[in-house]
Amino acid sequence: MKTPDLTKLDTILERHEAAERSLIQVLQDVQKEYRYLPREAFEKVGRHCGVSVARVYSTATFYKAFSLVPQGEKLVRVCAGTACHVRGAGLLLDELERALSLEPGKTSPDGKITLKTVNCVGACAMAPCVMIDGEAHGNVKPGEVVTLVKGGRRDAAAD
Amino acid sequence: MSNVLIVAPDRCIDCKKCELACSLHHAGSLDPDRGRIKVLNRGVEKGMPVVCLHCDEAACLIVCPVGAISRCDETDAVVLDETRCVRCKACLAACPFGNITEDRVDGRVLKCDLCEGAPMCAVFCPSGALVTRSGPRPLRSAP
Amino acid sequence: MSTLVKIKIDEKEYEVPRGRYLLAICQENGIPIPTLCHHESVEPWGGCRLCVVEFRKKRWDSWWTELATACLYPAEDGLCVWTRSEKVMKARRTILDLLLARCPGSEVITKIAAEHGVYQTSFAKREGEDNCILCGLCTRVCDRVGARAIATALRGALKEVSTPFGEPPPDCLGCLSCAHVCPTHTIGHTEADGKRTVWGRTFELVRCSGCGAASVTREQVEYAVRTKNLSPEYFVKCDACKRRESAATFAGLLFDERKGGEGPVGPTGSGPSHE
Amino acid sequence: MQRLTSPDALEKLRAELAGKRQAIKKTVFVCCGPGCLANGSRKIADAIGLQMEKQKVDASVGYRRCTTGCHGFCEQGPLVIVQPGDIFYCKVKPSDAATIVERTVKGDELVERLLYLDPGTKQRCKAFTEIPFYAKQTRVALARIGTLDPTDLGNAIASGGYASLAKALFTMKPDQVIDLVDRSGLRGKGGGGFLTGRKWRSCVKAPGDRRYVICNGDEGDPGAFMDRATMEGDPHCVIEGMIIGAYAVGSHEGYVYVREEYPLAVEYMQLGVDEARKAGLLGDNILGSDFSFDIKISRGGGAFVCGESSALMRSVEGKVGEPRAKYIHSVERGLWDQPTVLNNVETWATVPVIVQKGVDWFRSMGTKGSPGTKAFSLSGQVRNTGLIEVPMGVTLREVIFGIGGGLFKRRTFKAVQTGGPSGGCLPEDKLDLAVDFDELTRAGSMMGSGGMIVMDDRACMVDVARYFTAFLVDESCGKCVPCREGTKQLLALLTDITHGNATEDHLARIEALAATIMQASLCALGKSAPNPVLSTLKQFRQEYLSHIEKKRCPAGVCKPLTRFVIDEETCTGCGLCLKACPVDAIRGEKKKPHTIEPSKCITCAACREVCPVDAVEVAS
Repeated sequence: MKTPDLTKLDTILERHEAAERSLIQVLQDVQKEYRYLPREAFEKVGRHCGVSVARVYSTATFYKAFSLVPQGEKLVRVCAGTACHVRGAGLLLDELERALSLEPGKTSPDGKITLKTVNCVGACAMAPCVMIDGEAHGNVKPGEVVTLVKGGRRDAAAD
Repeated sequence: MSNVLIVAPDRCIDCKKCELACSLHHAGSLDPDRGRIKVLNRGVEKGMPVVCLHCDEAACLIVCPVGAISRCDETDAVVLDETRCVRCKACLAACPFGNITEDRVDGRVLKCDLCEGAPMCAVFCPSGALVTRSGPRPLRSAP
Repeated sequence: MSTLVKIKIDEKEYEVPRGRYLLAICQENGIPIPTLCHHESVEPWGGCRLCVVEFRKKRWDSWWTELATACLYPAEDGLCVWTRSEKVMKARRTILDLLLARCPGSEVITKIAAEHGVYQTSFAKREGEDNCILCGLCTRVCDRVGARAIATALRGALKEVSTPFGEPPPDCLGCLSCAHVCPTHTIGHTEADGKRTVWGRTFELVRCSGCGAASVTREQVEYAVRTKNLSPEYFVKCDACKRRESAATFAGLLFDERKGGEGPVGPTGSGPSHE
Repeated sequence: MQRLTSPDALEKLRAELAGKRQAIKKTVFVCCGPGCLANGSRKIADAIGLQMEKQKVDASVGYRRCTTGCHGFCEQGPLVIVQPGDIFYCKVKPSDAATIVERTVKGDELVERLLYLDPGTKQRCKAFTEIPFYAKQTRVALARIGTLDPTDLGNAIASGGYASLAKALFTMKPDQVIDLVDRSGLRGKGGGGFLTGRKWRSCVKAPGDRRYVICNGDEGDPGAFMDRATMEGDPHCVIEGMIIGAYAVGSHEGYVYVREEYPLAVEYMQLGVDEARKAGLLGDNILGSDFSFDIKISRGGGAFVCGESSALMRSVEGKVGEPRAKYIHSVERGLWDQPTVLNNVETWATVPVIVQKGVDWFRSMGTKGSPGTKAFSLSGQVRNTGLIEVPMGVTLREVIFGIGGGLFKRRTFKAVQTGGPSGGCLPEDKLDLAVDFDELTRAGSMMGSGGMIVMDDRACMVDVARYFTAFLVDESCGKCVPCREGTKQLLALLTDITHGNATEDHLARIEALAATIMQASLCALGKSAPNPVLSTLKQFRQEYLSHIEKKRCPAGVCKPLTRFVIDEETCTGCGLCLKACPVDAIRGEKKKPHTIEPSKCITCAACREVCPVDAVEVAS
């Protein structure tokens, strides 16, 4: 893994008060910037927020929003909320796992795609729902999910 | 007003009864190694009892990272709360006089607590090398 | 907090300071309460839940009973507590059953469980070698000591105590406090040849300049000197050598004083004085 | 926007904005709520904007396009509403933009095919007020959502925003505000149902250097999106509620805790706070009064447990979200150990309305114990999924069959899940239960924050219980033993059942373990973790027994216990299943009964989903 460019980290830290309460907010911004939390950033983040590296690590692994390994270029999140579950989100996930040969939470070896589940994105009325890079797609059918994820268009009412 | 432990080394006959009394009282066994007072030999039947000085600015109290060492209001002794002790041994290393030791049997940190004001070592000292006297402490000076 | 309140424990009345935690009250009065996550050096935490007791109190206009952890429940007037009721014992047994499933190899857990009539777990055993019950004592003590080198990682069923990235912890002092407070003795550490290893990191012990004995790590000494403003001189020799030195000093001092014919002379301390 | 330094300045601005609004000929509202967004409404909004420009009916000539928060009827989304006239177009496609603009905006015609078709009367509804889904609701907290641009403070002010704040600040003493909220009987809508007024009063009484108010926008319950819709649809009603609350309890610092899975909510709340501050509605000397208060947005890191108040406060402090025992309430010792009032989004959003309209009005809705209204997100196997608000005390049947329009064709009602992972499933015979805090709790479920998920005969209750338990195993913070180890073992026992490895004593073991988890866990997450299991076990015990004794999942969900067969008599040989099968396990000629090859079948249920005549059945 190559060393990430940490110059942007300083800009992020400048935006946040040097206090413990900023820790999660700082990590959010780091995650957003780098699509993961580079370990090289931990010490600096800790120092800024006045907490130890162990605490940064603890926080980074406690919350689902953070990842310690680089995410794929495309982030596919299958909603695992209750409504999605009863409307067949499991089938979508099965289908994606099969087609992409990826377990949920893992990134493809070429770094192109990360497959994850998310506990409800609040689009329950459109269940089941798949988020692709932050864009929600509702009423997804097992037959179309792979095409959708691979960037193809679906024959849904939306288009 | 508190009992003060007075050490008169010239009267010490190196009998080590103080060590035994201390270990019996605190550890329940007659094992001089487990005593919190040590007698160093300085000649035939001549000893030098060494015991905690309960310093005004006690290094052990300062160094303890978990606040397990404090000064007792009643006896004025610097005491170790064993339930709080995490056995990091910082006090042992910090005491400039070497008066805190480790119990080789169970790893506990051994420190004189003046037996809540009635030191057993003095009770059992046959020669008057260790005596208690009530009254204000004779000397208080910063190290 | 010095107001005294009347509470009842196991049908017996006690007068205790308001706000004092039940666990402390029980311990002071010789009432046995099992606990695995409590240590006096850190704040009560309520994680292991083994110290649950049943209590009854009045809320609005009705009486109600519930389980609460003794370590965190403050005494208040009229509180009624049962420490060994059926509900309490059932909860403790299930908790021990769960812990036994987590750490089937732990002697400590096996013993406490057996004392509660749980001889083997009824649940699926966890695979894994450590006996960590996640009581959090090590991490809390590490924070208290000031090193803040270890913390819990992940959450839920995957939670574990970990150093950053599972690697030798940069902030560790090697003081072994974590290992000493661990109720199941699961934090491994070794010491040989003036070196100590814990959490995968090897520390050099400070050798006594007199005899070579060692009891603390260089990091511990540096930390004490840096944060507590103590003289580094204090740490140069071991306790035995320091004792010899101080004995010699006092003996000399004594000799000199005697010559001068002065009265009782003590060292710097406030306790025993040397005559 | 200029800084408002007095209540008069606010009213003047409002009048000015209202005047401007009067001059607008037509407004096209495009719903950009979560549901519609998931159906591509952003593209529709763009297309409509483009068409309005192209057809020269844009802002310069008194026409307006407005993207709004959730209008509610997500099932029919994307939604486009044209005002005046409440004209309601549903299932709009980007390609419809030109027609809508040409005929309804430029002209005064309706686009018949885009109007809602009432399945009951088979009539097209012109206005949304005619649609049963809307007609049966009472909107209080959600009143403005869907009618204004959430990114524009002016919109909120024109719609009456911050009038309650001015009223509270300049005509009421803090204690009077508390008294008002207390008498209204408003109960916390995040799930617990604690009396809001009482909570505020406790906070005032508690000793402390500072006081905090927090808005809980964590909404971790899967299946709930009311708070998201509110924060994204009308952030100012939440902000206004918080300022009023802060004034009442004497707080000068507030936090809105929003879960990171809601990026738009974070953005809009932040924008709302910034705009309000610029306008003098937040910050020092609000509206020229001597009261100062400011709000910070705190993004959650993605942890369900942070919906629990003490864990949430730890998270705001920047710590890991581990709850603390609450023998001393957080209202007395909360954020940074100071007295703290924490209410959820909907509760805060209700406060300004109560201040404006009064206690009697509020109490005229709902039940005696639970006055007012409650928002629900209706989802699952029900026709009209969406965001609704109803008076407390309506029956589940009215919600599901009245507003929700019942289930899909050929499906029958099996259960409704309320209260998220802390709640439970209620069966058919509980449908006439009045929905309020106490009734639902008595029935073994709970109100929760308001997720309502309808399940049909194809939902397996053991699987649902297992689903929630798996969720909680993952979301438990891991601090206490009963929750961390207990839910893990509960999941193992349930998995045994769904895999056909259970023995007869499994149910007894589940019940015993559940009792300890409920009694001995540290926080509400653990204490309520067994609810989904216990409620399904109570209401659907037969289904559990079928899994254990007959090794059969009647709903056809648990794969190891399911074998699908095609009923020869029902099958029409249409071939849809054959096409849908991902593993070519179905054989059959056109118009002749098809068969499933058991050795190839992966029990994915794709065939059952597509079969138009329900010929695919679970083998007995």
